[in-house]
Amino acid sequence: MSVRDFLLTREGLHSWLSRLARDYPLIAPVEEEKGVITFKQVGGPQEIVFDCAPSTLPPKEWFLPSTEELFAFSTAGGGITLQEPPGPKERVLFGLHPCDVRALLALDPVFGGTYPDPYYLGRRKATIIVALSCTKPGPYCFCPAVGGDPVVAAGADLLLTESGSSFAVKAMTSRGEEIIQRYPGHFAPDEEGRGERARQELAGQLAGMFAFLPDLRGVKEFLDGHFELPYWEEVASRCLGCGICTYTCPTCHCFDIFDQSWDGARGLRARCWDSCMFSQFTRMAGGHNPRPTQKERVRNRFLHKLKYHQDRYGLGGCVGCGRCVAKCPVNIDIRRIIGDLKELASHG
Amino acid sequence: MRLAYYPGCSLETSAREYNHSVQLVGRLMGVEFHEIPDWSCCGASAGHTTSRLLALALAARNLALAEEMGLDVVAPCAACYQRLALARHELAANPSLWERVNGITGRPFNGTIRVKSIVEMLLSAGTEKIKSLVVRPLRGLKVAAYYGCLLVRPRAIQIDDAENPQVMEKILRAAGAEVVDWTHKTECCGASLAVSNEEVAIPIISRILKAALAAGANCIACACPLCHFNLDIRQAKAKRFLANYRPLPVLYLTQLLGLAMGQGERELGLEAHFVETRSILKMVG
Amino acid sequence: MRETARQLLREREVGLVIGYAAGSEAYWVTPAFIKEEAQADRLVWNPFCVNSLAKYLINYHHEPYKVAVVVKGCDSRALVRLLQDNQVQREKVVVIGIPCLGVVDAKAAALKIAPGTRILGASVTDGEFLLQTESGTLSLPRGEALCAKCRYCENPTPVLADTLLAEEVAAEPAANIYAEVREVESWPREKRSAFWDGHFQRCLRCYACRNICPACTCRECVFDQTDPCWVAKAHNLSENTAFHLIRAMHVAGRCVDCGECERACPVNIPLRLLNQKVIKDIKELFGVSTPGSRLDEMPALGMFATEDPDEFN
Amino acid sequence: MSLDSQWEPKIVGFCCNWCSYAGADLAGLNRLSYSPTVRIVRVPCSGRVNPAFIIRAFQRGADAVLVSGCHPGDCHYVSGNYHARRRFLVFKRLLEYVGFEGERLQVRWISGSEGAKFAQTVDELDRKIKALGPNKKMRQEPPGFSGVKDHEG
Amino acid sequence: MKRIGVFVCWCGTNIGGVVDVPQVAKAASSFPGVVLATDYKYMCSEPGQELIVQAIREHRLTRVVVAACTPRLHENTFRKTLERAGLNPYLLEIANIREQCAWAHQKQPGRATEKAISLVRRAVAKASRLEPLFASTIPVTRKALVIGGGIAGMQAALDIADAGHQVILVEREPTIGGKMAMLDKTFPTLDCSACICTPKMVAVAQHPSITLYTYAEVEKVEGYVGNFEVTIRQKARSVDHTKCTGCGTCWEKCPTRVPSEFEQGLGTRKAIYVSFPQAVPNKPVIDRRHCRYFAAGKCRVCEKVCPTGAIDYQQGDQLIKEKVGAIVMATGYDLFEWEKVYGEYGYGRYPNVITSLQFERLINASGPTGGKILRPSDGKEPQSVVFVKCVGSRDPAKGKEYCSRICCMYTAKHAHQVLEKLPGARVYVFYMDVRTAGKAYEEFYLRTLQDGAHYIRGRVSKIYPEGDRLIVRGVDTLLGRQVEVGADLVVLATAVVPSRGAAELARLVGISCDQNDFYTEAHPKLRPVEANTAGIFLAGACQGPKDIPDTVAQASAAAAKVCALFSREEMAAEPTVAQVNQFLCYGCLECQKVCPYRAIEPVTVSENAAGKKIERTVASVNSGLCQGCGACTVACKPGAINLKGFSNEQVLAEVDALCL
Repeated sequence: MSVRDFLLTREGLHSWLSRLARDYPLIAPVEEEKGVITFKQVGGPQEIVFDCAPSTLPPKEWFLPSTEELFAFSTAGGGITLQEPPGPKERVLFGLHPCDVRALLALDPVFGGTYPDPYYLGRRKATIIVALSCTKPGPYCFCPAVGGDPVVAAGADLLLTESGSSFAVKAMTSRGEEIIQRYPGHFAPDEEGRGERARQELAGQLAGMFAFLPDLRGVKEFLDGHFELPYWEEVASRCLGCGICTYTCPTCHCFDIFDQSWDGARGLRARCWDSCMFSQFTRMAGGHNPRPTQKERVRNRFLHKLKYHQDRYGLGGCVGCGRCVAKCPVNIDIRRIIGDLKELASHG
Repeated sequence: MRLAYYPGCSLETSAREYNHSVQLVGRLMGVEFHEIPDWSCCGASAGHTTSRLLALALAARNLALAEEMGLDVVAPCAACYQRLALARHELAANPSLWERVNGITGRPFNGTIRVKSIVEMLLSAGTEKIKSLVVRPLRGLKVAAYYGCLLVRPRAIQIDDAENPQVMEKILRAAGAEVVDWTHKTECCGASLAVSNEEVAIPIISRILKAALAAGANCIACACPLCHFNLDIRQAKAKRFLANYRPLPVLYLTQLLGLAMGQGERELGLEAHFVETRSILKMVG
Repeated sequence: MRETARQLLREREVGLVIGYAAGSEAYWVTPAFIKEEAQADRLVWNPFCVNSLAKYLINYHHEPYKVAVVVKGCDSRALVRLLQDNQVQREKVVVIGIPCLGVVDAKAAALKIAPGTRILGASVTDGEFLLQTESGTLSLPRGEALCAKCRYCENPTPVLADTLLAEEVAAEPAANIYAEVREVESWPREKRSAFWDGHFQRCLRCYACRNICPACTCRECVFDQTDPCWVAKAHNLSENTAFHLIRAMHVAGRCVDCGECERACPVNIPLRLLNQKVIKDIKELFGVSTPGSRLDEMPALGMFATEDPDEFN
Repeated sequence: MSLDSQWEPKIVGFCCNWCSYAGADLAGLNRLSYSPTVRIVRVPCSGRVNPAFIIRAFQRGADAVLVSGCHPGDCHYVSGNYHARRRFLVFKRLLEYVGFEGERLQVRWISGSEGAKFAQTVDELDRKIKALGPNKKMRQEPPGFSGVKDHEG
Repeated sequence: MKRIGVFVCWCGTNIGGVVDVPQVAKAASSFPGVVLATDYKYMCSEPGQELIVQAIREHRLTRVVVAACTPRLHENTFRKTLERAGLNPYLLEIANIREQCAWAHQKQPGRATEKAISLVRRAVAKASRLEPLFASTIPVTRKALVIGGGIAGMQAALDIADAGHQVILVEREPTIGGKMAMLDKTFPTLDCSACICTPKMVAVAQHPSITLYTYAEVEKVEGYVGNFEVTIRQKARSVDHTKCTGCGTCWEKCPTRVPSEFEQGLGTRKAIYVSFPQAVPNKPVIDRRHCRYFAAGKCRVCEKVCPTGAIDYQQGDQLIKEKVGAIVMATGYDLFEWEKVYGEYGYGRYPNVITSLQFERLINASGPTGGKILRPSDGKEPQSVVFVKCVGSRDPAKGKEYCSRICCMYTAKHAHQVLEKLPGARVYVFYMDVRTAGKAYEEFYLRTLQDGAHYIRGRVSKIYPEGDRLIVRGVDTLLGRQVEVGADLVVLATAVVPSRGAAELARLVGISCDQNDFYTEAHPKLRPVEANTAGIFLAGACQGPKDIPDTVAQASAAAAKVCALFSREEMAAEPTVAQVNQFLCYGCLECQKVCPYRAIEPVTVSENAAGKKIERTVASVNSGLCQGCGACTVACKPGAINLKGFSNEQVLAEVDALCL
């Protein structure tokens, strides 16, 4: 069995990252503006933000961009010729926390199901994911409550876990191993299983550090049976109908498609993020809108997170990263929603 | 009030008495004159008719000198006043020309100082100031104030309305004199033609004297050496054209003021005029 | 506050009281919609009550019953604007005014307060905010924690209120109220351009700034319309800049500088800096007060004066 | 786009039908020649010009926008240009604030009898924009491709 | 799918000489929606229009773009063409490739063609978004208002009244008659001015359809063509004209004597006065500024002597509201205030330097001197009279740039009258040119020459008194030397300027003025008697200096235009008005605040939102009042209110097309 655990010193990590940045487009969390951490392409390790809180915006942008050209068309020379944008070159996504990786796994069936989406899947295939275990939960993290594991990031190619002054590296996939082989000098094989121990120890430490872990048990079942709840009315009356929660959520994937052409002779078709919280989201031709008021929209989003995704793909719709909690201007907190639903479920 | 003093060539030579009377009256009124060191010709001679650039450069050099002293400049002679004031006006209106002229003179003039005429200087302290200094009011004098052309033309630098100026009358009334309203205040005095082409100049001069006599004036006040030159020296020749001619002494405004302020006729240089001025002294007493 | 709410609900004078309730974190509050007297205890008032609640009234425009709403000074300006825009009828609103000593900027507080702590009480002195929590009192220095908009607050006492829950607070005349705007104005053009491009580049077009803004009350916003398509749905610098400039012009003369847009923005775009520039210019050009300060003063761009400044002839 | 001498700026003009459009006609009537870079959209009044139109022009590649109407007091609709004046005093400052060059938005009152002023305004604007070069802010490239395959799918 | 036809006009060589028309047509054929692109020498001609009609039928066109001259010239022509072809006339867009392209870029034909193509692309883009519009009708109040009671106002009023319409004539002075009533004779026929003016004044006073308000001013004008609401301020006369018989006892006995405006300051009048004996109405008014009673509360002589007790000191101004369908501006002219500017002529200090109107009063039989030409200074008959022309006219430095048109003729008349009334008197006329452009004008001038008037071609440089005479110094450019003329009397032919307050009145009524404050006509050649604002017409010197024959002709023309407007009960209103999409409107009513015509009112609509029936207030436009300025469309954030013919969609499309 090939050895899959390695050790990487802090300097080793830095040199490895600068080598990586030369060979691949290296994308990692960067503090673009005070208090705004986003995934951007970096030239080397010095720009990268390593501290543990989840980034302001999820890495979703690199798989489902906020605006993406689907194809361009031109009528020059008679008929219509189409042209698709070039597929992405292979690149490395560094610094994803386990919840972000889990989110990607949640998205895969959406775009990989009966109607495979070439754009998303092309990007997924071209990306080497290097996950970073959490050392300290963010103020609003609650991934354990939704079955998340802050340490192990199943789905990543490589998992780094800080242990003492160096890092335990676990190759989770063959691709991960290839990367290790490509940069032999940096990785020392970890015979004594120090990595494994570090991970358990870290898991143990983290377990008690979550400030607010809602109890999800029984909530989905309750929701299965109760669609009409006056509770949603109260939540909806607070909601502004903006798109923050959906655009900062790593698992939200709704998009709108539109065409752009200036002179009718050439143009492009593109898709861009859309939010179920917008009032026009479900407006149909002829003006009918199955979700006319904010109540339906708020209910729909939470049901999608806590129920529909589970029903459809057998995977949790919420990975507990807490980004929507951090940014909601009127403090609609999914942890509290779960708590309230639990309470409603218990005494009917 | 401290002013840079630009006498000009006439006040050094043919119009010395104007120079003395200006200094005398000025000092009495509390004005400190600081003659501009190394001042040169203001361009009023043939200069400004031959080349505009030459005229501007000549004036600009003097203005630059005055500016170095940091004082506004007063030029009693109407021609000098007009040259300096007009040059400052034209340079301000045309930046590229300004640079070129500064290049020529080698002394940069930045336009921070202003050019004042003798009338403006006298009136700057107000007629009350003049009245307060008058010891011997010019009673009995009927003065025809003669402006000539340079003080009131062109419009950009005129000291008062070009057709019906009243500033000198205001000063003379303050000095106790009676002023007459007459028609040829701003008519041309023949200027340099009096030298080069007398047949043209003399009739012009006679017309001015005729109008002054018709208005009942018994003397003429002016503020320009050239006008004084023509009206005073050429008066003898102009008599021929005038039916009922009476001698009309021609004095500088500042000489009349000097008299009113009790200065002697020697200090004011009254005897230097062709048309004798003793009649004035008798009238004023 | 709770007593007033209970009394209003008990006497059926209002059908709803809109106020603040404790949030899921110490430094947050969430809007509370109290319908029954019993729920009045959920209402709180502390230095974290930063939200402007006036805009919620629009949702109850057609309800038969009257609605009570809690307003601070800046919120009262927003309410005046909504009244002037006929979005809310004065007779259907009971205004509970709270003279305000300044509120805390949640983002700054979050750095100081550990997650999960619960607030028992709070008091404000002129130097700092004191928070009583289970683990002792916590002090937040006013200089750091005070919300930016409160530093130049023009109306600490609501301009419009049916009842005032505390005695009036005088407004100190703020010196150099638009210092940051003048700072940006003083930059060379390239720096200003790069500054704003950098910010607008990050805009997600989540429209939180629009949906929270009391001046943005259109039934269907131009940015949602496709025919005519004023601004394309694509998220790029050009369309984002177009969105922000058009919105700035739409709220010009109407924005009450309540700072909610800047607070709501998930990517920290300094939107107040943009809208304040317009407010400053309108004040300097047309000599009007901050919109919403007086019920009788209508938006500046809806009027004109023949002797307005002119630089176009 | 390299700034070669042949680069001609694209300037969109909004002219009010009663004064400035008539002024532009008069310039033509008097055969005053002025730079052809301005293309005019006729609007009933300068008060009809929505700042969003100007933003759209800059997005679509205009290098400058001219808005012109009747002199305040002469507006055919009494107060149209007064409102426009207030609006553009604010809008021009906002554009400069976010980094536009001020000259790129010109607002001028030009009456029906000021043909020469119209021609001068256009030439002056053309000169200034040629000095400034093409506008980069908010400019977008036309969507789609020119028909020849830029890059393989 | 829109089927657009593009028709590019050569306009002879006006366009074709600069722009490559065929290339423009070819380029146009590739624009989206264009099914036909052709060109023709003269699109506006009969065959040109026929070409369009045929093309519409043959190609089933649904939109038409004409690339030709300015829409302000032939938009209506081509609209009628579309109508003839059965297409809604508003499905037309014109590309202005003549005035704003070919003519302006003659030196750069290549760039002009490129610009023409871009302008056509703009027109096609707008055309493809045009909607059929249907002219709505607005009621027309068949009553006209004439402002100004001079010859222009009277003629217009009489013509309109004779056509059977009600007319309101408002005159600021106590009497109608204006400047013409002051004149003695009129050129070129020398018939007596009073003889042709006073009958018209009487006719106006007696005409059943004319309501005359003298000593009254227009205070406020609202509304629009066919529906103006005018507020007239009848200034207090302090005399009850119903009781007054005009017997004249009051102005005989009145102790206060002041210079008379009518006599141009040469004669005097009393505080209670009638401007001149033949005044209409022939009843006095009290000049409250000079009347001793109003000044100091004493006197009351006129009240005591008045046989019918008509004096009423307490009478106040009255505001009268009238609804009218059309307004004729006939506010006439005043003379240029030369005293303020011409110091060389003495700034008005010399009494014997008078204006031509003052001369008219001297020579007028009912004037202060009973028709004898006497010097204002000493009342003697002048032996030498000098006329100076172009005082203030054709003088960009000090006065007005334009020629005042009537001075040459009335100065020739005056010269003739002096020679006739003072045999042996010498008459000199300083002139730059003698402009005799009317019928029998040149002959009249030649007769004056033959009568012995000395015409000296040159300007007067200075006038100054010498003794009791005036010396006029000037130059004789034909002899090439200076001249001095001794004169007993000098008459200045000063420039004609609009009457006092003309600019404010224009702003009040809603029309524009040129830089000299004369009212601007819609088109100098094609629509000289109409203002740009629909329903407002111009007559007489208020539109530009004019002699009496032209004034009367223009007055009758304006009257004809008014009668054309009144010929139908209603008139078609421009359909390019604003319209509210009530789904988008959220009732903020900002639009109402910016609408200059108060054409927007709130209305309540009921709709069901999410199951509940609710009442909502939204804006709605009164298409009759709306003039289509579009100010509301920018004040409306969601774009709920749109302007037909210049909609948001159309303008955005135009901008996009121009930027391609």
